[in-house]
Amino acid sequence: GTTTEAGGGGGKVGIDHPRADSDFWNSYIKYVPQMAGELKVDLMPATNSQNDVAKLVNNVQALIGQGAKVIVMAPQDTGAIANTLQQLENKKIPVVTVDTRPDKGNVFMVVRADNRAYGTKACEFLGEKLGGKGKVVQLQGALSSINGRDRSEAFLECMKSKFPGITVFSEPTEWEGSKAASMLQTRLEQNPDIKGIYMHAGGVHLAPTLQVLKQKGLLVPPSDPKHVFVISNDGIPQEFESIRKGDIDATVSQPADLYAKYALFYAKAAADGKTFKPGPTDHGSTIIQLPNGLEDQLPAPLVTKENVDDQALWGNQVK
Amino acid sequence: MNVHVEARDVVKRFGPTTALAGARIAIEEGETHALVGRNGAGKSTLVSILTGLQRPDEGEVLFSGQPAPALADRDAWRRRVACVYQKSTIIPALTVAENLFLNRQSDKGLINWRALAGRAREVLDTYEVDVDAQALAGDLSVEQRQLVEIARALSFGARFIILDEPTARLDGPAIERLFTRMRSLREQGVTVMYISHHLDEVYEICQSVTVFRDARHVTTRPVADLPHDELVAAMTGEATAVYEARSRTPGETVVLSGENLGLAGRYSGIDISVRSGEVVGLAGSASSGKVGLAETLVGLRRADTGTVTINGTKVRPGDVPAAMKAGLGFVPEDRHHEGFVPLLSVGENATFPIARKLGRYGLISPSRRRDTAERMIGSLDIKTEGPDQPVADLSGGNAQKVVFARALVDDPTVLVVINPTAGVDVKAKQALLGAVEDAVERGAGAVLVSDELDDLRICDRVLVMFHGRVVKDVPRGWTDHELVAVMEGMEE
Amino acid sequence: MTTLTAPAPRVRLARFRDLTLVPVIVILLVVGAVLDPTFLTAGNLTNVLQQQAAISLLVLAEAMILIAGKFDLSLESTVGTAPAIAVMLVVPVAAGGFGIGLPGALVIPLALLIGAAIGAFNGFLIIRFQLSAFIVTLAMLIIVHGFLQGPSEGKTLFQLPDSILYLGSALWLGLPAAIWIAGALFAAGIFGLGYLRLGRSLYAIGGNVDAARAAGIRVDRVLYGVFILGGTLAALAGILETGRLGAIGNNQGVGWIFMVFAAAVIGGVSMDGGKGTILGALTGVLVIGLVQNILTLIGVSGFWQPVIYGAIILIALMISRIAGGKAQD
Amino acid sequence: MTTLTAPAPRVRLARFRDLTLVPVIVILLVVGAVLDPTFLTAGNLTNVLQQQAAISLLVLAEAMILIAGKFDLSLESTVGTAPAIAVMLVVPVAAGGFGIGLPGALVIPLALLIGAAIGAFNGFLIIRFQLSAFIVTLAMLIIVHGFLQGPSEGKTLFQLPDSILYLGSALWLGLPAAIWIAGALFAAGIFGLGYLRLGRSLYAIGGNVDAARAAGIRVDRVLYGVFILGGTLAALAGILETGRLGAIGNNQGVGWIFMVFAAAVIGGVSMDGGKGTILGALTGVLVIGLVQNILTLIGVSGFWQPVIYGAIILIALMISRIAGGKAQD
Ligand SMILES: Nc1ncnc2c1ncn2[C@@H]1O[C@H](COP(=O)(O)OP(=O)(O)OP(=O)(O)O)[C@@H](O)[C@H]1O
Ligand SMILES: Nc1ncnc2c1ncn2[C@@H]1O[C@H](COP(=O)(O)OP(=O)(O)OP(=O)(O)O)[C@@H](O)[C@H]1O
Ligand SMILES: [Mg+2]
Ligand SMILES: [Mg+2]
Repeated sequence: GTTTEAGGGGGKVGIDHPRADSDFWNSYIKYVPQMAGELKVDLMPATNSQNDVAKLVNNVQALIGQGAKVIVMAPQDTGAIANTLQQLENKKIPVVTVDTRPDKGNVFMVVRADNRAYGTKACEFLGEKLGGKGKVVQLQGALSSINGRDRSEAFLECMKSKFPGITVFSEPTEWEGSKAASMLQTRLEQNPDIKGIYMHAGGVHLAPTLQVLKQKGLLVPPSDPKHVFVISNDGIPQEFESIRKGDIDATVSQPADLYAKYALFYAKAAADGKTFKPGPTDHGSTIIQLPNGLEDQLPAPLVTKENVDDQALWGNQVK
Repeated sequence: MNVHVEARDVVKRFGPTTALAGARIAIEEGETHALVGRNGAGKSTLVSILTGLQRPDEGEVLFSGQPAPALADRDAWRRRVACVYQKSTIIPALTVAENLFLNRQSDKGLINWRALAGRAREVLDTYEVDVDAQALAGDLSVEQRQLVEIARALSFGARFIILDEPTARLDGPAIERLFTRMRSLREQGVTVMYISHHLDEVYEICQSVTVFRDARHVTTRPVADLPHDELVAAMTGEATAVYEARSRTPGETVVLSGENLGLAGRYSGIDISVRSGEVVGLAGSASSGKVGLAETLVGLRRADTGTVTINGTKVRPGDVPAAMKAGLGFVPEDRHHEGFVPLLSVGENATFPIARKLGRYGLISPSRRRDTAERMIGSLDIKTEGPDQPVADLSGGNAQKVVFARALVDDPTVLVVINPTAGVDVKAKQALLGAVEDAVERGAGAVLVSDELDDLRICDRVLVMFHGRVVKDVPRGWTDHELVAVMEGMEE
Repeated sequence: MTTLTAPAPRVRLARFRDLTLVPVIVILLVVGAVLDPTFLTAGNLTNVLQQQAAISLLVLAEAMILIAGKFDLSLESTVGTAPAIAVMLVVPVAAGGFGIGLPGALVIPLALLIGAAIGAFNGFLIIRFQLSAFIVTLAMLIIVHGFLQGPSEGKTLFQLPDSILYLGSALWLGLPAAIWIAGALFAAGIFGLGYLRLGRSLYAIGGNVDAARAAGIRVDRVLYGVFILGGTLAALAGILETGRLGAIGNNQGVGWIFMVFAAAVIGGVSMDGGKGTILGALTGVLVIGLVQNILTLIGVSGFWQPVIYGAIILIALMISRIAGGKAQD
Repeated sequence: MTTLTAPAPRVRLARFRDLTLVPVIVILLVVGAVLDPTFLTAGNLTNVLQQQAAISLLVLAEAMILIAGKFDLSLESTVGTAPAIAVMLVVPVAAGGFGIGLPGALVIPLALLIGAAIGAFNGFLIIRFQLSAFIVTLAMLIIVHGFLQGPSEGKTLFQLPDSILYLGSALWLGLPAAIWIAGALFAAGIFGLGYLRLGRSLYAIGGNVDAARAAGIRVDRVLYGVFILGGTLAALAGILETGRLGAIGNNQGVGWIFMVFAAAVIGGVSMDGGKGTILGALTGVLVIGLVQNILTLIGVSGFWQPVIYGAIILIALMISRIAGGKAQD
């Protein structure tokens, strides 16, 4: 994207965090004040909508009441904020959304990585490792979350078109480790020949999956024919650790640091009156045009044993 | 005269229990008809059938020769019959006024609360019930609630009224007032079915009497034709002598004593001491504080001042377990409230206080519990399918006996019984009073609180309370008249 | 007869028993005003009321059901499912509908009807089969939510007929319509449970069902009515929420039921039936709404927010316990 | 007096009232075997038991609390918080700990102690201040979960001392240790509530608390004990779950409480207190576990799964109602 115009203004940025109960979002939440300091953004105290769109709407109203000039949010329900976006537009308050793309209502910028691409990457990875045949399990997130659905649909579509010889079992885990463990255990009992696992969220699925594989004696190196290929999603440090140990094979790194950085970058830009156009950016991503705004598609690299020690990965920067 | 109400060949079963086995009753128009029988004879079951609360398994009910209305048509039933049930139908969270006019607070449309309170006060005044119409029914005493229920039944203006043991919780003057009221209703041609275990009441206000025994009709006769002992024989199926109070000499050891007891608003400055081998009565009209005092002695209430000593141990105020440990057994005033756990079995309810003796290491041996319970069932003559039946399924009087069993099971050296014979049939009453006397003969000391003068006859002395103070210590040998005079505060 | 203490004070106390939360509300208003200048503005307080409008209807419904001695957990699912199914019956397949294409004007009556039907089915299972209300409505909570998730396949419905958006988003006389509607319904509830025979019969049923039956109250019929009314109110709450949010997400209403119970119970409605008032329940809703608003305004860390929130509920409970003077159940 | 038929059948019936879910279990076993050949294998059934082990301890705790006439919603939060805080007291800061560095061997006793303390605090509020158990434990559910989220800042604890992983993952005599532990505790519960004075007093307290007090039972003391035991069992459930999952997520235990109540209530434990048995509650857990397992095996679409699941609970409820023959509450 290119800055085409610089204007006066500035102003307070209100930010709402979507939830505080997952590792990914918690990393994001911790990056926000750090990045705000670096970018010199006038950030208001953050609110948290605890995965409830009704709370999000209430929080945004409160932020406006307290004088926010730009709003950063991450609506986990992308439909039900249409009215709020309309109200914000009427009040001329630009909105930057993180991670999700609202279905309706104008936004200044969407900062996200392509969740469908996560699913496709995972599919391609597993498909190749399994040589296009066999059985895989995907541990889905919650079906009512857009990200879970995007990953799930893209994974299934890709499997169907590129690897028709692979059977996929989809387990809706509601982002819960307990459900993931039970369902995976049951499925492995029923189909001991499962050779691949795609986890939608490393934060909640990683430990239970390893635990089940260990119990079944399937936690063996890739050279062993009993090896089950596991690809995760998120890019938290523990996934990297498991990749190094050979417990899992890959993960898609969802850039929590870049989410925070560019959410605030665009928020500040909006407050300063800058605008952007579609096209490649200076930080290795592309801005695309949406019907209701722009979207900066941040890179989400596939991490395997080869590149797991790359210090540019956010998972390697947190302790 | 016409038959106003009739039940024919009624059968009613509850699981394995047959509460009514082809029972019948016919009540003439305008008479006051008594229904008597031992606990569990099926009287209350008949009441629920005559008031349309339960459908008989067999048989039919007729009002003035017409078949009874459908069970769903409650209004039609309520036009035909009003009732004071044995089990309370007061709703504690509502005011007295609303309880009186439940589901008829207004004719149509809005409830005018002021007018309702006015109407309620009128009803309460008419029946001389001294209760605040605006008070919550839950805050009333047991007998105040009973009076409210009676006033409600009478206020309907139905031509047929059923009173199921209305006097079990009333004291003398209140009973008299109720009878005055019933007589005037009879003069207005109202038909009444009256259930009571006080047979003298039957003779006082009823014209005819029906006796049930073992779920069956035994006889129906004008009361004048049925002398007292024949009536009792009809009920029990055998000749039964009148209870004779036994005489004894109290021992020297004081087993229970209270010093300078006082509880704000209830009683004050009470000193009481009970020796082993002695029965001390506590009498008084309503609100005299006798129940409050007895409840303090057993630890159900904490007194503001004074101490209670049981067998030489000073008991922590308000600590029932400590009192029981010191050797106390007691029968509380309201069996539903404090008496039993309805879902638990007869055996378990009766043996709670001795649970620690029914096995070692906190264990309860079911067979020892069964044995103990069966002994209690036998000695108190409790009509039950066995120790495993839940108390909730027992008739009122038999539930009372279970509470009694609980009081006696630990061979208490101090026994406090409050209105112990409420709702208990003649024969059972003898058994219960006998049980108190047995315990005393074994060396216990007993306090007996009662509104019934007959019960008080077993006492070696009666402490009469008036407005929260003990006004007189009456030795054995009093006459009804003397005692009532003291209770009413007419003699000092 | 009996000596009674002076009756007057007792009556007055009973009247105020509904209002034991008023001191809590006053404290919250003062604390809020001190902590954030925005708090006491008309705009902010209007927001609080609007935000609580939908959930307050659930509290109204649940309070009535609790007073009648029953229980309904499934209300929260009806909030999403009733309007969603109604919308799906109306909109074309492309917008996520069933392709039945009923006229758009029908969507509100349809939603209310669906709510009523869910209530009636709950009533049927509980009254007819004498099943435990808790567990029946727990199962129904899951099933009814499934009837949103199943047909929508987890997707948000955002192309909605205008008619269903109107009530939740319109302004009447400068105030959100939702506030007027909730206000009117609460007034009707306070009035109905205070002054109508039918309303009073809920207390009788909840207080002692045998006594109520003996007094000629058609217990089953009244209970059916209460469940149906509850379902209908939940559907209306769903309509208001839909209008406020502009779309029907798959999680609409999910997780509300705990707050609904919390509001009703701290407002003095007993879980054992027969006790409590609609006015009390309303004060409970307000307390919850104000607490949430203040926490949002002062921006407590999301991690610790639940602790503070829960602690405030506990404190409110204690204050209302002390002000009310009676043990709770 | 009444005409009695032989008393024997009633007694026998009463004994079987705990087992009204047995026909449901039999049906589920048959249906499961028909639908999937894996279902009836020893491996799969062992999995079901292992998966239900942790939650079954909560059901055991809740059943006791319900029988005593109380309520505890906060158990589900203790499942995550108790082991998490214990772990944080032990592990170094780098692993998400507080940096206090207590010895790793202490982690299990610490977790149990924390669970007991939470239970004691619930008991304190409910018994001492006579507050509503429902709403107190609802607030505590939120607060206790906050005490997991706050210190962990929402992060999953991955680096756990081995001692806390052992119980949930070990095999004893070829079966997961969790099954042995849950089995032993249920046996103790069945025995304790059936044959111990203390256990029987729960029924008395739940059935009529005034009568229990008048019968010389130290009601408050027993209730404290039940809450503390409940919290401890929840902490143990958390330990087992931690071992099974290999990490403590922020959501550990969240959302369990509904299933816990469902299991207890379909197993015949009354929400009104004084009724139900531990054996009944156990059958409830098994039904829920088998249903979940069968649904996973046959792979019903995730969207419609809740509908089927809820419907099966309703059907189980009806069967147990018919088999039991009594109205439920
Ligand atoms: N709901 C019930 N379930 C089971 N058994 C019952 C039920 N109601 C009454 N019974 C039984 O029916 C029989 C008759 O009871 P009922 O209450 O009619 O006796 P009663 O003559 O009124 O006795 P009392 O003088 O003690 O009040 C008793 O054995 C009682 O246990
Ligand atoms: N908790 C209470 N608070 C206020 N007054 C009460 C309370 N409990 C009872 N009372 C009233 O105090 C009075 C004295 O009660 P108490 O039971 O000690 O006397 P009593 O002689 O047994 O009267 P009764 O024969 O009417 O039972 C009664 O009128 C009762 O209504
Ligand atoms: Mg009777
Ligand atoms: Mg009295």
